[in-house]
Amino acid sequence: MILLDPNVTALLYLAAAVFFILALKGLNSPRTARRGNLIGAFGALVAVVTVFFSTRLDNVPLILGAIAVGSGVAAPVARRVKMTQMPQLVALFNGVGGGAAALVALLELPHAEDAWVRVAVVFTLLVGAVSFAGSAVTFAKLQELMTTRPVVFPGLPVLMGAVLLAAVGAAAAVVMGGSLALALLLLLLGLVAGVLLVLPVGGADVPIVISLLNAFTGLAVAASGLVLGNVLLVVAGTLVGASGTILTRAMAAAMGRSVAGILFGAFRGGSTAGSTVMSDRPVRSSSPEDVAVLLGYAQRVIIVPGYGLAVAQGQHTAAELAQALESRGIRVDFAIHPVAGRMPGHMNVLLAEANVPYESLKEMGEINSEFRTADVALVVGANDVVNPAAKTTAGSPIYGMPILEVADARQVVFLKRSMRPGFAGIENDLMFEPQTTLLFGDAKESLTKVLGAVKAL
Amino acid sequence: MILLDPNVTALLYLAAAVFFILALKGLNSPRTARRGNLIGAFGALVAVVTVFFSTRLDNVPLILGAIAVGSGVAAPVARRVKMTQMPQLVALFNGVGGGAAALVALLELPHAEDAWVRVAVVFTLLVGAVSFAGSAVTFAKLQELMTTRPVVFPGLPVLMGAVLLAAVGAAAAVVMGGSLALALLLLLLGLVAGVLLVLPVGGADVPIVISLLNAFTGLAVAASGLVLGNVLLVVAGTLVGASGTILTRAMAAAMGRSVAGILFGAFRGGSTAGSTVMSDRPVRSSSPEDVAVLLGYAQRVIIVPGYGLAVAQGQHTAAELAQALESRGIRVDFAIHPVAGRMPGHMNVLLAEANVPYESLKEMGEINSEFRTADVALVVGANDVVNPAAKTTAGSPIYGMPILEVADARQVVFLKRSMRPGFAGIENDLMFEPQTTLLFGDAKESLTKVLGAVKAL
Amino acid sequence: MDGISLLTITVLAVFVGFEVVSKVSSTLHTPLMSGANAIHGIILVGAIIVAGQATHPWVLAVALLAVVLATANLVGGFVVTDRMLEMFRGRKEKPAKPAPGVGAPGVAQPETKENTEATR
Amino acid sequence: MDGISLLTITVLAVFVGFEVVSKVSSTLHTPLMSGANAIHGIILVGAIIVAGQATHPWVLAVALLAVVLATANLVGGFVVTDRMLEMFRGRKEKPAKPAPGVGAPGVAQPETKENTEATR
Ligand SMILES: NC(=O)c1ccc[n+]([C@@H]2O[C@H](COP(=O)([O-])OP(=O)(O)OC[C@H]3O[C@@H](n4cnc5c(N)ncnc54)[C@H](OP(=O)(O)O)[C@@H]3O)[C@@H](O)[C@H]2O)c1
Ligand SMILES: NC(=O)c1ccc[n+]([C@@H]2O[C@H](COP(=O)([O-])OP(=O)(O)OC[C@H]3O[C@@H](n4cnc5c(N)ncnc54)[C@H](OP(=O)(O)O)[C@@H]3O)[C@@H](O)[C@H]2O)c1
Repeated sequence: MILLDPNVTALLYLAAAVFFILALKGLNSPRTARRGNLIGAFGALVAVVTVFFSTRLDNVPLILGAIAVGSGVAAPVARRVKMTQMPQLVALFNGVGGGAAALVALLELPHAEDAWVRVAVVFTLLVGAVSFAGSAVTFAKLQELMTTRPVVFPGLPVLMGAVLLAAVGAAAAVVMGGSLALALLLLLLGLVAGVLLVLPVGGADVPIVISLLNAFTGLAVAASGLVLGNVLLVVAGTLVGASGTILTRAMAAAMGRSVAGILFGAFRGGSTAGSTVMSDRPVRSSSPEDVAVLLGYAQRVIIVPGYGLAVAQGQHTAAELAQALESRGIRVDFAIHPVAGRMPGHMNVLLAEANVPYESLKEMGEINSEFRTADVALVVGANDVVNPAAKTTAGSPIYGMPILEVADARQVVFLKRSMRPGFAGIENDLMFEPQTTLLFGDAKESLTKVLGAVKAL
Repeated sequence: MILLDPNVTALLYLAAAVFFILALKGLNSPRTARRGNLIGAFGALVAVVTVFFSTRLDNVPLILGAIAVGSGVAAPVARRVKMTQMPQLVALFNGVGGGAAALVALLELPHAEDAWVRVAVVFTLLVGAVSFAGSAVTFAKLQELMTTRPVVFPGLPVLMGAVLLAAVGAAAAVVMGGSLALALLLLLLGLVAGVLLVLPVGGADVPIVISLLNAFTGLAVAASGLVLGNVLLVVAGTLVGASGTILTRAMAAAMGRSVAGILFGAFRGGSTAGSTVMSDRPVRSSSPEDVAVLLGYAQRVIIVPGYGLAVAQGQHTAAELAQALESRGIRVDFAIHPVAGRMPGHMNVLLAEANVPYESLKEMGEINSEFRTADVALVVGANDVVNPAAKTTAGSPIYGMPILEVADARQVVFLKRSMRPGFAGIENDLMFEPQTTLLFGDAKESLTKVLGAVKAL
Repeated sequence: MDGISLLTITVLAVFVGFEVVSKVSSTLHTPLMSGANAIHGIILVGAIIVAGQATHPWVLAVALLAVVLATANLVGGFVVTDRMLEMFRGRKEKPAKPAPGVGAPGVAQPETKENTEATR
Repeated sequence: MDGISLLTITVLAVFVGFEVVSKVSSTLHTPLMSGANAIHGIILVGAIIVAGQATHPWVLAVALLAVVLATANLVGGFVVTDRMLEMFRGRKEKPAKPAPGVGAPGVAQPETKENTEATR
């Protein structure tokens, strides 16, 4: 194999790093986001081709086989995953990246002559392992392989403390002596720490933790770049670490949360575990025809879409209903909460797909003052994002999150299947208010029935 | 003298670079701008102290003396300069920085063994010299040591081309052979090129050219960092080069200009030289009492401040007049054009100083649609920023600049001393319109008289 | 490359990372996270180097595992991000209503705001 | 430091420079230009090194001239920027009218806009 000149190699790696920067820049704006992602992929391609042509490598067929296996598994899964499951897939990919960084560091340990390099090794090991195990737990939570509620047990803070202490000890020993056995122990401690870190996080906060672990993996990759003396890994990892940190904070802010609160809140016992059982308090339920009358004779209707609309795939029916109402001269808007659904931007994507005119999509800040002028707020498969407990109940897991003020509307209609709570697992008192009616059933079916009834008015 | 360890030195330089980045970040927002500038000054202090303690230096007393001379001259001038003269002072400081970079490169040439380093040397020489000479010409224009109008002569493009060609030749020869004589020639050619570059630029565009030359000096400093192998110079110079480029484009955009148009427009003969002679077309002039009546019985008045208000130091009187009118129940706003005055933000600074409530300061985009609801637009010492020629006269030097639409107001009153044109040197047809009256006299005096008359109403 | 260079590069990359995402709208949080996630899959380069220099079969096995994992991160990450972003375009192709200033309308929240204000 | 390190550092610094100023309001253009202008006065470090290693009197003379010029750029630049920015604060000290959301009001254009919109 012809080997590239070291300077050419370095330039190609630098080009890849620049592509990554441009990718992140592109992802900042809807217009350039997709191209940005492609630029990033191109940068990765450049880097991978470069490594093959610049390093004397044995086992090339095996490596190519491993790459084929990795792509062969990941690409189809990524291509076929359902919208609602994307967050957990991102978590999964993030976790395996962290795992890969940890393994690379482990294998480089015997070659790490310098104590400083061993510092980078233990950092990568520990952070990579935390990211791997933590991501696995977030995956399990989002995929509902385990409870989405915070898991706390009495000894948790003590156990976490002990694990971290042991990890620091092991790390110091590895830096001093370079023992492989202790490095394996460190890896194990990192895995345990990752699990303990994520267990107490409530399901609603999981996306933020994914973002945080994403930043962690970035840092691990940067450190592995220091171990291998590879500038590209350093730059790419640092970029992800830094931007991931900012992004985590921005996401937490959008949900009215602080990152520290999410991670340590449960330790401090601040989190009250919500109930997932159905409530049996009396509610006012009504027929599709009743709802159609309410809507058809209103002046102004605000539709609040939520996770339930997404799972029911009811966005097209919702858009049709809005059109039907508008053709009756009624003003209809959609109120978009930033964390409605299961990922930020979920509702925009969903309704965009259903061709809802974008003038009708209103951000929370914009629409909140207008609920008081609305005759009907139609809440379709949403729950937490309209739950007044976020403002009133200090102990609630969603306390502090800004909500859509549907209670200000003259009438509130919920479309949902049952009295089960939403993601955060807490009851919504708004359902028991006098101005509220519920129409039970799958969101898409209910919308279809209401649409039919409106047309028949 | 105790010499610092090279690693410590490198860390201190890195710290200085970080301070510079933080300085630029701070300068982005009014709240942090002043602190940002201080952080930058602190970074510079760290760097200068570091160089003394990390390099084996001879001639230290002389160097300290030179520093004392430089600060002794620059600091008092910077502290005492008048507001209206700040742009030319910035140009001056920028020019001497470019000159210093060129001199450093010249002196390093004999030590530049490597051809690549000599490339950096010739780049610094040429760009530093262009920046020095160009800044000197902008200084002369702004200080009105020479005409502010574009200076063009028939052979200019040819001459410029010849100079650049000669420069390229000399640069190539220096890179090959390292001849000091040719380097001096290159320096000279750079100076000529700098002069030729700025001569054809019209006075109104000079601030943009200062910004561009500022970016040039940054690049020269970065290249000198490559010559000296000094990372701090590389980072700081590149930062200024990059941010200066963006800033230049932003400033040009605010004036409705393109950078290329400014630099090459005059070459292409696109610039019509304006007249600086007074017009003798008939205008309607009036007394302070007339103006007071117009204002005092209006419902809505918009005041348009301009350069003349700044030189007359009339901002406090203008603020008083606004207050007097408001106490009569008249709504008064100030319309701020981004390039009114002699530097961007000039009017905001001026009126802020006079304690005009900031709700009354309206940006151009915000107020332009409101002139049509105004009874009187009071134009105080402004001219170009309200000149409709910017929209109507394709050949005009201000063509394409967005203007304040004072012509939409029912009445327009100009306060100025004479029929002389403004900065761009062109006549303003608005003064001859039927709805326009002029009150001749120094802006501050006129305002004082009008204020007195309003109070007497 | 010496330590100081690497440190300088790291510090500058931190600033680039901070600045580049500091103004993203919440609509794009998920794709941005996912895109950044894909980028750190570049650890694949490290895994390839380690695998290519492995002599002991155990080391090789672990290194190949790292290659598989890193590839999954890299390839899967870019593909899933692309899929997310694909949906963001849905609207451009067949706009329901002709409206001023098209271009990824469903997600361009600032634009939406401006437009609605202008029409009020 | 090797060429590739310097190149990498330069490229990253370009991105930092671009990003850091990409959202500044026109009110701050002049102070930002002036502040950036001061920063490149750091060529003083280079001038000091050259002067400190000069042996020939002519070289020393030119180098000392460079020191003087660079110092003027550096010191004068920071001082003049500070003076400009000082005026931007004028208003905070004695507000003419009590108004919501104080803080460098005269120049905070985005704030001004929000506030006026809120009061309409
Ligand atoms: N956007 C994000 O980034 C993100 C990510 C992760 C978590 N979260 C969290 O997710 C929550 C989002 O709030 P949300 O109000 O959108 O959803 P939610 O609080 O999870 O509520 C969804 C509601 O929809 C109903 N539902 C489910 N399937 C349905 C169907 N087929 N037809 C009709 N109704 C159906 C459910 O009630 P029934 O079972 O009775 O039908 C449930 O009460 C927040 O807690 C947020 O913090 C957000
Ligand atoms: N802001 C920037 O960044 C910047 C920088 C450089 C150049 N510029 C350019 O400067 C111009 C600014 O426009 P502008 O409308 O503010 O100013 P202008 O067009 O220069 O007009 C100023 C007017 O004020 C009058 N004036 C001068 N001294 C006066 C005094 N003491 N009392 C009363 N009136 C006085 C002058 O007329 P009399 O002589 O008849 O009194 C003149 O017509 C634009 O062309 C702009 O492009 C702006």
